[in-house]
Amino acid sequence: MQSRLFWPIFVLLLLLAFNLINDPSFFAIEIKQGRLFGSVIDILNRAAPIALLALGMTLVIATGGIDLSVGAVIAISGAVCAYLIQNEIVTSTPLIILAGIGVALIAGLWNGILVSILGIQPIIATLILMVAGRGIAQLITGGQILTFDHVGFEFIGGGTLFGIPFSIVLVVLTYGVTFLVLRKTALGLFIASIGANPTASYFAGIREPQIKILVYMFSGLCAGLAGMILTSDIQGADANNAGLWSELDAILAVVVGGTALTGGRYYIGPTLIGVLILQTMTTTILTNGLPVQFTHIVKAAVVILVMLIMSPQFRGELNRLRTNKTKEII
Amino acid sequence: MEPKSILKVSQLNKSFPGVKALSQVQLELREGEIMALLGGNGAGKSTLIKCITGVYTSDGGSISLSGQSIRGLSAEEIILKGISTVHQEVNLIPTLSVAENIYLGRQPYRFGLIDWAKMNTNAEELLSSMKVFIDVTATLNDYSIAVQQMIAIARGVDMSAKVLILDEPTASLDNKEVEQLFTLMRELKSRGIGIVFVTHFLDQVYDVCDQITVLRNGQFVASSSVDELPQIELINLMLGKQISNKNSSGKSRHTTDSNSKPFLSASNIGRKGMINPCDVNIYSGQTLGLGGLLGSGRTELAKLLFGIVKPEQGTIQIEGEVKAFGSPHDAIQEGLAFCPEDRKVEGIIGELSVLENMVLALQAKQGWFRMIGPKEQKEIGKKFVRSLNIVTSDINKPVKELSGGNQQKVILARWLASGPSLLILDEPTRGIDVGAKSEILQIIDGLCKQGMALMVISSELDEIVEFSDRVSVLKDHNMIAELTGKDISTQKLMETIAHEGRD
Amino acid sequence: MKTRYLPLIATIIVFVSLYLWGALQFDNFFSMRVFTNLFTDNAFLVITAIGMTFVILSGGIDLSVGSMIACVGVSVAVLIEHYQFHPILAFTIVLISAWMFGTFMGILIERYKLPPFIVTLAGMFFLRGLSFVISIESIPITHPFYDEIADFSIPVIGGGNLTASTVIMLIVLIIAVFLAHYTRFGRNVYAVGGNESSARLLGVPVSRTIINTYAFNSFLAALSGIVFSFYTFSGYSLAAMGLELDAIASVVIGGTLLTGGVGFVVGTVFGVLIQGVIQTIISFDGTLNSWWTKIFIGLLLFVFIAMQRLISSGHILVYFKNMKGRVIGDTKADTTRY
Amino acid sequence: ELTIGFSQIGAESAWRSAETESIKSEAEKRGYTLKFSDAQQKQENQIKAIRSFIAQGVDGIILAPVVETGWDRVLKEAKAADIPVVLVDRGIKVKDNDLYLSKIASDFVFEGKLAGAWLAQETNGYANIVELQGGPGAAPAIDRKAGFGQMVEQFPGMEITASQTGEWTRTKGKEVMEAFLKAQGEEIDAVYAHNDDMALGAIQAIKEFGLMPGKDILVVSIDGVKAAFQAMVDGELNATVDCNPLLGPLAFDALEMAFNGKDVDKWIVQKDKINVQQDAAEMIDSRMF
Ligand SMILES: Nc1ncnc2c1ncn2[C@@H]1O[C@H](COP(=O)(O)OP(=O)(O)OP(=O)(O)O)[C@@H](O)[C@H]1O
Ligand SMILES: Nc1ncnc2c1ncn2[C@@H]1O[C@H](COP(=O)(O)OP(=O)(O)OP(=O)(O)O)[C@@H](O)[C@H]1O
Ligand SMILES: [Mg+2]
Ligand SMILES: [Mg+2]
Repeated sequence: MQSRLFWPIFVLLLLLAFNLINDPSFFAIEIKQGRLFGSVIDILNRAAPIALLALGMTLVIATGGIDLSVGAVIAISGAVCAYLIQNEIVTSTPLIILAGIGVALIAGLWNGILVSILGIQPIIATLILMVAGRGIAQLITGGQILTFDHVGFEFIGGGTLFGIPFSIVLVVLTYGVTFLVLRKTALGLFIASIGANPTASYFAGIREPQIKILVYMFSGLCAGLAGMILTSDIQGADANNAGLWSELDAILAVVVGGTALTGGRYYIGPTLIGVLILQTMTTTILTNGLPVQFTHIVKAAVVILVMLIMSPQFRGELNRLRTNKTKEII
Repeated sequence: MEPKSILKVSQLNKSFPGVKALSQVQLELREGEIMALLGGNGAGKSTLIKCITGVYTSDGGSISLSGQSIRGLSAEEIILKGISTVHQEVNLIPTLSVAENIYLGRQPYRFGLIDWAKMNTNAEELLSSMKVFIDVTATLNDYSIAVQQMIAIARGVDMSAKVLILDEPTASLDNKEVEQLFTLMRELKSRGIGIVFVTHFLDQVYDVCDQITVLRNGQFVASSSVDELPQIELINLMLGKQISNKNSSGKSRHTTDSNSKPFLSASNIGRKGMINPCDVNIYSGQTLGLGGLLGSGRTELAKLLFGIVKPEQGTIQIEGEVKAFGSPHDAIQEGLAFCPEDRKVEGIIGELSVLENMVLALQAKQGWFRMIGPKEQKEIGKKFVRSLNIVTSDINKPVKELSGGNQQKVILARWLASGPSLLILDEPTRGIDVGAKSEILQIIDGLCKQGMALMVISSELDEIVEFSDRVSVLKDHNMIAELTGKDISTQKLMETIAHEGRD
Repeated sequence: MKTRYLPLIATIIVFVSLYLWGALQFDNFFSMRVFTNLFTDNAFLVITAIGMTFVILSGGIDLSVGSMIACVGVSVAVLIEHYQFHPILAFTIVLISAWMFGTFMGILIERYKLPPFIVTLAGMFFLRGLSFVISIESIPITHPFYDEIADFSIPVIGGGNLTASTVIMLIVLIIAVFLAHYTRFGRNVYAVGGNESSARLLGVPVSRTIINTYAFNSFLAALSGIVFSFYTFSGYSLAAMGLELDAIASVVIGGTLLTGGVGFVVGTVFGVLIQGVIQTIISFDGTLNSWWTKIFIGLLLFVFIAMQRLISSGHILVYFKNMKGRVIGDTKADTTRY
Repeated sequence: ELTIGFSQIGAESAWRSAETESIKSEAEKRGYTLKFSDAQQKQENQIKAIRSFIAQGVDGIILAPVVETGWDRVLKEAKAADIPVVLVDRGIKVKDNDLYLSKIASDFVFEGKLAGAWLAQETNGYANIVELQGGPGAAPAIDRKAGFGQMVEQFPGMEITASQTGEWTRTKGKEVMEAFLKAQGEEIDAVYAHNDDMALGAIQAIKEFGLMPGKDILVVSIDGVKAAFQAMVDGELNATVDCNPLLGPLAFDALEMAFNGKDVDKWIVQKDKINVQQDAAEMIDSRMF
């Protein structure tokens, strides 16, 4: 466990250190208008949607699957909430949230059925919703950006609790509850088991379809929450762009956190670190005024460097080089 | 003239994190010699072999082939040097055809392209010379683990140039196949090829081997010629202790009186292509043995009973009630347990820890919500590590890091822990050493006495005879006979298999 | 007939029935012109999807192909238009560079055990970024060589014609089929994808195979980029966005398992054609608005994949399905596990 | 009855949805059958769509090209089939300009210049400006940047202190603006966004930072969608340059002229102007999109 977290945290600290050198006030946090305020809070706040996606994605990947539809689910849940608010169909905040969560769960259920009952390969099964989902969201919004004013709903993305942005609180809560459930029930064991060896798990009496459906629904739920944060944050549902390509970021974070795409063992804490690494990188690129053309290249280089640092093989080779050098000197 | 030494290992060390798997191990193999490499489960046999064949890099020592050092070469290079290996777990490519598996990396070419026709006929010839008659163009996955074992051996034998290493090749083979293999080994020996042979069947050692090297706890214990080492002494060397030899001296067989109700009763159960309709009755406190040759349909029958495959016809009753199992989960709920023969694919969950593997079935039975507490888990772990004598440095390490025999014990523990009313064992002692074997048999016998029903499939006829109160004999996917009482003997079993059911 | 051909046959059946359905629905659909257009329009996708097939067969994945196409397009355009290179020379340069790039990704994956998904995702960012750096604006290619290529066509009875792109695609296809099924390299790719650690024990040169597979795929992606530039006569840094997903989808629809080791190159071609026909049907219909287009594509994709599953497994519900394949007598189960 | 094929880029923004709607309703009004094809942002899909329009034998084609280059070949095929092609909202680069009938589009460079000129006037030529660019590589982004840049260059007191892509969206616009504010804080005098959506996102970021958009930091953007007018009414956005998507009538006028054998201008320029806060309240109700 220790060594699992060591390298991701090391890399994160490295990135933060770089920022600190660049901008000594990087870690400064002040209270403005009853709200914590500072670069670090910004990073956490911006990372919230991807953190949620990555949590669901971690479990899906642990079962040996993948969920490409999360970006589309973000769009759908956001569109549904915005639609309900704008047309004043539902005005109570809890009901709006329930509606958003409801459609996200249905989306997850659909994915789960395709994967575990129809036996379609996850990448294709979820690709279907990835393509069609955005269409469904646009159908709801009519191709417009649905904007709204609703104090209750805006709290999700814009509100604060004890000065902390609510989206951060939501992430902490979701991670906490998930962690507890995985710890205190056998779900965590079953998920890893299915991913590591589906045949043997089946033989051991684990009901693979149920677990898989559950996991895809959870991933849907996470995406739904992320969708509501994003929608509430800009007070508008942008069916076409909300969460576009965010599935790739989520998967990237999961893998940077050390969970293998082949399934089996998974790591929730490191996934969160992975998300923070990516968001810190994005924010760093933005604040340092890198020309647009180079952002992609820098991102690629950083990702590869991060992964190399974490690769035992690479470190082994470096060590060998170093010891050889010292030998030569002596 | 003393035959030339070809493979020489000395002072070899190998450590894994937390385990010293080999320390100062030595071995010397001469031309035309069959060397038995023996030791208890976890002694380091497979590790030694993997060091020799370049799968692992050893930490120190030397390995030389015909006087040339080969330590540090890659697996690929070692193969080119003329050492071919059949590893303990079948290491073939499940998705390729049988023929391809045999000729992978050395396919015959014609006009610059692979000559499939030639490859297939070659493979067919090679296998039929070993009396295995199968469709070589079918995917390897389609065959049972025993057939896969034979295919792996065929490849190994066909490739051996100087040295052939066989790591427990006979674990799931029956007498006929084993004989076949020995014939081949003797032939290779006469061509001057050196063979390293790992097995837990000591009789086999005395059948074919010339020399014996014994390992214990990763250390070299002794090397001697077969003639100079009687079996009792050998066991002592392997286990480092005396084992009490209370063999099948007197298992009293239960006879079923006609009005007692079976725990499980399947009538007319069958599925096309797997097993033809037949009846099975299993009584609490008793053991049903399934006899038959490889491919006779024993595993298939067990899978039907356990809900892995849905029967096309017939019904299953548990204590008089008709049940239809949609999946193993349903069967487990009714108190069934099934320890499969294919350890790697159907048994262990390699990445999970030893403990997690052990509690898995019990946990699945209880459902995901009611988690077995950490304390209870630990107790289960402790209990079975002790009673099954599982060699592991840490109960929380991934089970794939255990030796083959110990993995087998973990799976056995998994099913014993689930507290079954009916335990189905398919090749239960596969790869388990002599010391542990008798202990395991005792534990199971004890459970039977407490009222557990048992069904045993084994390619060792002795084992079936020793265990069973009744034996059903299968042949070509048909149930052809049932033996009871005094009829249960190795002799009678072999006769039945050989003669009956030829219609 | 072997179980392993079932997904392939299912794919072909789905394609044919889809095409016939289109022909019944729309006038002019069942014409040689529409049929050959299918090839002209999708040649570049077929080429890169063939490369992707090898990568997926080896148990990996490559997300960088779309960016590779864009990057090759821009590079070729700059080399030809700004530096006055002859196209052939420009092609040679980019193909060799692409091969080296693929080798580099392969080394990261094989030698340092980095996950293919991440390495190639970084490759995707890198190549897209490189395209922006080379030229953010789209560059038209005006070299006469391109006109010659455009004018090349083999007429086919019924009003269709085979363009240069189609011919290149067919050549690549034939080579790939031979490579996959009749060379050791191809069989090693299947072996590595089937079970990497076993392949190592069997003496398969695993490292070399994996690295070469990525190199080969990048090479084909670059070739696909060249063919794409024949198609658009230009280089554009935003071209082929998201194409990697189309390519992966084609491979999988064509019956290849993402877990590696199982599948056919020919299946991939049909996977591409199925997606092509879906598009053709939608544009012939011409009444769907933007969002219904997406929903409809998703629905069709679902229907065809479900159909393919149905045909290739023999029954719909895997839940009630039994176990991994055992071939005995004439009953055959699915070879995939669940 | 005549059939017209319309190849649209996609539906990535409200602006484009309005354009699609305009062309669809105009077709209906004038009694044409419209074959609509959404290219999902891909040029290859547009080429395929045009090919299939030709195969179906349409009478005219309206094309909103995703990129300027690469149309020669497919337009030659259209020409060979005698089908007139009208371009809407962007131009293309082809060797032979006869391949298309006419282009109905705004001048993106000019739009950028308008925004720049307004800002120069408003700040008397002294301002630290941050720029939110459109998607990298997109023609409007390149031109709007260029036009704005040309203006700014003429004023030594004006400087673009940071320029990043906001990928046309509110979410990204807000995130990038947040980062700019963190780095430069109150030194920022003005924001120039390549479209309204990003400007609206930036406005939120400025508010959350504790400054007043429209006063402490001037905000100018392009497109002139209704939401932008609302923001101007609220005093948070200072100006937005018109970029009218309602091109349907002009496009069909051009096609009909061609059907009747009349000459058509090669570039029918949309007259763009800049809208400022003072006029917003009275204009907002007349905005269609
Ligand atoms: N990959 C590994 N990682 C860590 N430990 C290992 C690994 N492989 C083997 N070991 C350990 O090395 C020791 C020797 O194992 P090995 O497989 O060589 O035993 P073996 O003699 O072949 O036993 P068996 O008869 O059960 O097959 C065991 O304690 C085992 O746990
Ligand atoms: N020696 C053989 N020759 C031909 N086919 C065989 C042979 N052995 C097995 N098969 C095929 O493989 C299938 C699976 O056999 P399997 O080994 O699972 O049956 P089994 O009776 O359980 O044997 P065991 O459990 O001893 O391995 C058989 O039905 C048969 O078609
Ligand atoms: Mg062993
Ligand atoms: Mg069996």
